[in-house]
Amino acid sequence: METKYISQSGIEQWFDAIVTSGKRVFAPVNSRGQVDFKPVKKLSEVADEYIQTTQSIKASVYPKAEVLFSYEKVNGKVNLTDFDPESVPETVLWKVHPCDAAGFKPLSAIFNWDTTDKLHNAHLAKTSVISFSCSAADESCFCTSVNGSPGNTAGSDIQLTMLPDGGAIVEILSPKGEALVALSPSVFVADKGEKKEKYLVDLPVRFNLEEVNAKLNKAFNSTVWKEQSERCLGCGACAFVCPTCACFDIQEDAHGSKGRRIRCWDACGFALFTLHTSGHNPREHQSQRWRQRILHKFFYMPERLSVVGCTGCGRCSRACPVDMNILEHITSIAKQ
Amino acid sequence: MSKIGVFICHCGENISATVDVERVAREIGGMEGVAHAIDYKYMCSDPGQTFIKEAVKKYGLDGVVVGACSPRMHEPTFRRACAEAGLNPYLCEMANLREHCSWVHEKSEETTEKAIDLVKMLVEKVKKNKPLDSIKVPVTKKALVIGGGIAGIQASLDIANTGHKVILVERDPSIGGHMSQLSETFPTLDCSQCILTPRMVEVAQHPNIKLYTYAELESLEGFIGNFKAKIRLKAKSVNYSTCTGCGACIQKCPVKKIPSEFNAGLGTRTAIYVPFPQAVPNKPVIDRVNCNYYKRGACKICEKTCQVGSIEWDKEDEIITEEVGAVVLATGFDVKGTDFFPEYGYGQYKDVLTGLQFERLASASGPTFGEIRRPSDGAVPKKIVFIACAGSRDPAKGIPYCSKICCMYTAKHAMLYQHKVHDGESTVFYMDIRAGGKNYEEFVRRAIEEDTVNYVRGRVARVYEKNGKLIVKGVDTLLGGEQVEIEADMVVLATAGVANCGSEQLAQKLHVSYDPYHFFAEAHPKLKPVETNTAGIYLAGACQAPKDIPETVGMASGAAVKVAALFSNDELVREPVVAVVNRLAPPLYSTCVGCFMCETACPYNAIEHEEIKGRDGSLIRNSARVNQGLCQGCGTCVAFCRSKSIDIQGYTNEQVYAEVMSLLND
Amino acid sequence: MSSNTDFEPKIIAFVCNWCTYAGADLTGTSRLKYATNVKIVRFPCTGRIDFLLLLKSFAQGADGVIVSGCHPNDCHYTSGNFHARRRWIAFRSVLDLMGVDIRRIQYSWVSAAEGSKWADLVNNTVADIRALGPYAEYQKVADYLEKEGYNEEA
Amino acid sequence: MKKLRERAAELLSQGVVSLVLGYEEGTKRPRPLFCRNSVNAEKLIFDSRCIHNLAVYITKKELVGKERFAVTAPISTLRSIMQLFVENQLNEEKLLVLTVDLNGELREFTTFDEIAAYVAQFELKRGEREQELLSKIEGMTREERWKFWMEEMSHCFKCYACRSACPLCYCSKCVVEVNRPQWINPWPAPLANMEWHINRAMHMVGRCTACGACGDACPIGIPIDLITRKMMEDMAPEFGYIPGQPAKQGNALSTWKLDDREQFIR
Amino acid sequence: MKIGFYPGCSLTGSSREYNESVVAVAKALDIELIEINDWNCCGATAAHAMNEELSLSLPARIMAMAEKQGLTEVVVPCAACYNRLKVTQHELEDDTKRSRVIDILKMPYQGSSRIINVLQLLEMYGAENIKAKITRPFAHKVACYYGCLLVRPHSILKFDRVEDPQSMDTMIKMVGGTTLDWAFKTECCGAGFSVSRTDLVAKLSGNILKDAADRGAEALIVACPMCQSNLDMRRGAINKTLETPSDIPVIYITQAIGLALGLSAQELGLKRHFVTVEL
Repeated sequence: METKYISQSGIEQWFDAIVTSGKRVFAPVNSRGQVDFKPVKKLSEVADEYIQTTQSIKASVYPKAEVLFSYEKVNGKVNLTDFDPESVPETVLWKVHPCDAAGFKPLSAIFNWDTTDKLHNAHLAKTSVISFSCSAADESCFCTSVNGSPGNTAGSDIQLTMLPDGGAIVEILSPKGEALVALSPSVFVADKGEKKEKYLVDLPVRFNLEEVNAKLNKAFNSTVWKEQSERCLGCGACAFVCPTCACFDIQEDAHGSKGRRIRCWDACGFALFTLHTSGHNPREHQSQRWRQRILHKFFYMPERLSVVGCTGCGRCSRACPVDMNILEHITSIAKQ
Repeated sequence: MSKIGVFICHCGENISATVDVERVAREIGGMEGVAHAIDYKYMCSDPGQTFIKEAVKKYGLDGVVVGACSPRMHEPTFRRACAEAGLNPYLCEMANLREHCSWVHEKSEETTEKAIDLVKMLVEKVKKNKPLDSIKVPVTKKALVIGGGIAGIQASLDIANTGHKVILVERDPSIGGHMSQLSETFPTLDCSQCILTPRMVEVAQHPNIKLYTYAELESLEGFIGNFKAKIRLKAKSVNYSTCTGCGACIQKCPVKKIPSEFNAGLGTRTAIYVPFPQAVPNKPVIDRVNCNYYKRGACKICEKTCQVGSIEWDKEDEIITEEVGAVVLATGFDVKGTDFFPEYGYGQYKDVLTGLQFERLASASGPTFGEIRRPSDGAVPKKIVFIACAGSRDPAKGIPYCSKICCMYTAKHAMLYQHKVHDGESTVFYMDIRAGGKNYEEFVRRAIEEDTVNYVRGRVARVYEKNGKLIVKGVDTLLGGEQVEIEADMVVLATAGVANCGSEQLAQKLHVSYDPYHFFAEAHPKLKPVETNTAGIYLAGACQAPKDIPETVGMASGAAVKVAALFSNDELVREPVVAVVNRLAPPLYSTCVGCFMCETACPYNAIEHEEIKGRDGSLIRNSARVNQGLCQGCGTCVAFCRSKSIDIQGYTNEQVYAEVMSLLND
Repeated sequence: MSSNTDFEPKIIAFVCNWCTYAGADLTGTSRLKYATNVKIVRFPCTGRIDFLLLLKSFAQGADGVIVSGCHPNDCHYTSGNFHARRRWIAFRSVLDLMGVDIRRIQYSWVSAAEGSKWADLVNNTVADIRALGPYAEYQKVADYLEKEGYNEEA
Repeated sequence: MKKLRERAAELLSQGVVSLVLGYEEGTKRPRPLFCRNSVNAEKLIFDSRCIHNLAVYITKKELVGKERFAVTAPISTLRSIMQLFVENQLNEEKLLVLTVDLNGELREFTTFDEIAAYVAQFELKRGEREQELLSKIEGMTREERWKFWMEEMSHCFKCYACRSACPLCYCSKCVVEVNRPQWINPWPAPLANMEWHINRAMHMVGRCTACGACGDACPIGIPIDLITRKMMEDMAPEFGYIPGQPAKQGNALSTWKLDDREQFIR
Repeated sequence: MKIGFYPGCSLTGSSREYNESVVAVAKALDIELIEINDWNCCGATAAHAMNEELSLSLPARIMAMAEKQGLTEVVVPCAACYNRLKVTQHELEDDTKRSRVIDILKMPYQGSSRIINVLQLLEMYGAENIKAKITRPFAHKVACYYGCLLVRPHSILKFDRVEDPQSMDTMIKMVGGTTLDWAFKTECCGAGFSVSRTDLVAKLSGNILKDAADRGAEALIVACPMCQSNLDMRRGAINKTLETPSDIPVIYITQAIGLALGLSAQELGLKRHFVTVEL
């Protein structure tokens, strides 16, 4: 762990060096009226004025649909082609928010809970995260309430804190980070002693996580779920933009004698998610599915995996077509 | 894993000449789920069918694909064979290797590969087939016969004599049709009316026949065994229950100059009329188009003369509904008028007649009481020319077919003329003489040899009038192509027989197919000549194609037998190709959400509403349900259903999807 | 249009049982010849033909599709072809809006008596599709799971 | 608005209805409110910002219950309600529709015909956004349209917010969930997404009332509402219906006319 | 009223009187005829039997020139020319043939000009005018002779009744004449053999003249230069085949109408005939 300073032109040089190294670089880009992570080649493509990207970096690290294996039957014999971790390209994520970077911990906790997930780990291994601490937030942000902060370095390989001169404080947090620095070592100079905290947005804590946890412990049969979820349409928007949601579906893409097995994103909010073949559905109503979503993130995960399933990025609130504001709902549970 | 048996037919050499059938069997044999695949010279033969039956038992097949001819030909054959071997017949499908492959392609690699694809497609389909049970529907044992000519009369009498009820509908005020207009009939020269009228009377008096004259079919709904016919009874303006048929009104009717339809325009009739003296029923109707009262609001002379007060001025058309189990179409034909022929004067020469008009001239009941006289001046023609194939066999005129009856009746006409005008001279221009039929050739020879009719093989280019004569310019192709010019007194055109007017509309009402000339189409040109493509609707007589009286009567009796056979069962077994709305376990019960858009899409009103209720009797959901009796299996609802809640047995989503995918997946 | 002589288009024909299937039977009994590229799938009626089947056909590698049934007023089921006609009007419009190449779908009415029309239809459609070339634009995206793939090739 | 609150409170307290579906202030804009008692009626608002199509809730029995309920409905919602009537999804006896007309007067409807008479005075027009985007799309070549939509579709992750937000997507099992056969590939991928949206457009032919709820719900901003809107506009003259005026004459695709266009049929 | 005009070779040579009468009548009816620039042969020679491309290209060029001039309607008095132009227009509805011909012409051709004969011109644009301007009713009993090229093949020309055309009869009746109902309206005059087998021409034309004479015609009215020349110029030879020689004059429909409109024999070219015209 080392802290350095980089000038505005230094950032530009370094960025070019990363791109020329052949790694894929994803950064927030403003297009189609939305800011989202996209492959970029130039620093000028990177978006400036925005609070949050629509989708989390999950969308850049994990494909929405991914081939687990493929097969072909030739003369009665099956040839199987398994997932190849080496096929995953080296990827650098530029300008990640701390709340996004923090999402890798809960994701890893889920994917490696009982068995280790080859695909997840391959993607993670090939990904380097350069986060930027936050100097702005909006009414949906609440990282400080879920053990995070605008300058949280968890999950980051390097964190930059932008300074008024256009330069930045560089925190080098991991060997992967060091490797990135090594691509253009000359632009990193000695730390000027600026305090990082001075440049972070002030985001008050909105609820007490332990209090919420304690309330949720007794809330399974509460009427709050029905009340809160009435307007929920049961779409999967919240889950798909969430940095920690990990539900997936397994599908077969079979064509005659060949085919492949595909893992694709799913959402616990879908009615079909828990539908049994018999027709029985243990989570038949939207209120039950809403309860699952909240309990899973704020109760089951802390209890079983020792990690909160929410990083406070606020994307679900922003994406929801009917304003299912998670902060508002959690706050109201905490106050009950 | 499925156990499909595949049987590839050589069809003699019809398939094997262009398709490598052994390779087809070999490659299909290697397919997933195919337990047995062979090829054989004639799969439809007894030994061929035995192969299938034995294989079903030996390999425990749960599906059979026969790669042979069109399923439209032999599907029932092979399904029956499967059923006899204990396999549900609907687990048998046919790949069309003959009509769709071997006959339409040259021998090549591609042709064999296409054949393999076609079989593969059906193998994949059959894997998704489900055993189905035939559907049983009750049969209404009453027949509807449309058309009261000799075909309709014969069919009605034959059906009625088997003890079943018949509704006979005739468009004109009397039954009898064209046959009643004929003078004598070939090849015996017996009087047409003499042999027909007893039949007409029999129809009128038969307890099993209900006769509606001056009536037309309005609509037909339903299906075999269960039709609902709406019949329009046109207002006759005469109350038949009180009318005595005395004819006084006809005598007094002041409108006397209406061209008589019965006399093919050569005579006249009144506005209140009976078409001909022997009409059945022999009671008049008022022709409202020509009646003074209906035209101008005054007259009513007939009402004054009617002693029993039978005239009903305000009578309106009435529409009645009859439930019937079968329909016989016997709507007959029409002949082209002389105005169809510009080269013969556009119909403006009074002495150029159609064959039908000549029949009326020759008929004892005709306008000249059987004397051959010119319509223009009443003179007896001394020279007469008959032109055969007027319109027929002439693609330029849009009638490439042979009208079949003209050769014979032209010979008859010439003969009748010679018998009536002893010093007359008759000439027949012909293309060929087609006299196939019992005693037909002899009849023509008699005309030529005994009655000295002058037969000239050649066509007539033009007929024109000069100095009161009709100049016929033709050619004699047998004598060196000499041009022939005859100054005739009368010319008779054997004009083409064509479909009756309105036949196209009628076919559409009944959903039967018709050929390009609007004649109704039989289900199979050889093996199903009296059936139509619509089950329960049969054909009799010239509505299918021009034909003579013996043939018409034979066909009518054939249709009657088909009806009688249908009526011999109380229930009818139908193919289970019908739509079904899914029913599932609770809590869904069905994926149908009851938008009932299928209801508007269904051409047969087969969609019903069903309330699905819980144990406590509370309504869970409204769902659609298909009435299997009404459903005809078109599947329009299936393609329309957004949630895929309806499927059609025999062509399920899974089946057709598997077929398409098999063609594309390598 | 350039003609692509080496290319053998894959064409699927969706036809109704009563008119076009029977018409194609007549082509056979009349011994008229046509290209082997077209394979017929039998349906009871054009009304039964699901638009999704057409989409799936293209996705699975068909270069062209023929949809054919009874002439107006000749439908064995009275109005299945009228329903189908409406469906195709709408479907063509959606496809065109989305940029799908609707020239690759050939609609036709072929009656049971039009054996020669069927042969002509097949031959003309094969020639038309051959001229258009393979429907690579559609087929290549069929397997893609992510967007990058098609962007790179495009 | 005051009248609306008073009337809602009255309806609830008198037990005329058990629920008033309306709008309340939300985080950034109004959001749906399930108002089940007269106290909550104070939260009700109704103004031009209220654009959620509440008709989406009225086919959900578990939400609206078996008793009579009321729904506040701007024009676009009224149109959806009409279409739901046409599709046999509503019961006139159980539904009370409230709206505020141009003069600020509270209006109440119970039948299809009443709504139809009211809605008839409003013509369905393209807004600025629709006009701009649609003229852009209309100006493209076929290949450009394909590229445009494939690019858009590549962003879709199949959250089905479009389906969930649409009042007319009330099937208990959507065609994408039917897997025998699997008509539409369930994973998000450019063509699988395209197939879903083509399918959605086909299912909406003659039904879509252009409320825009699907486009509004899309979290990644794909202008999917334009597909169904454009279809509605193009098919209206073709099949003889008035856009935004559902009529009880059967669906455009379940009916037909003898003289429907067929130049494209060889 | 302006209208395109294609005279063709006959009207500038053997049938000058036809040209003169067409122009005179058009002028009298306030119809302005605009001759197609640089027009060429219509191919009504042996060309159309020998070389299909040439037979289509020649008329196509004429019509292409007319299109270039912006003439949407072109009157073609000569029946042979009229026939060639109409048939070509029909043939070139076929895309392959059209693009081949355009290749040959190196000129755009759309086939958009409407080709009409003199009878159509008079019927469409002159009928009312003629009625109003009659100064000397054409009070003669005449036989209207149409020949073959004006009405055949009917499927392409779609003009008048094929075996018993009426349009000239109507026109004559309009200017005060009576017409014969006779049988030879469209019989062959022998045109095809007018050079090679004049004996056949004499026989066939003789049949026509005889029937007209038998039925008391004062004149034959024609609208085709070929018919006119066969019936008029070959009269000597014809008369040798007839029992009773005939001196019935053969005049163009435009001449008949011109007379009714009060135009002089000079203006109408009536002095150019072989058989003296005294009407």
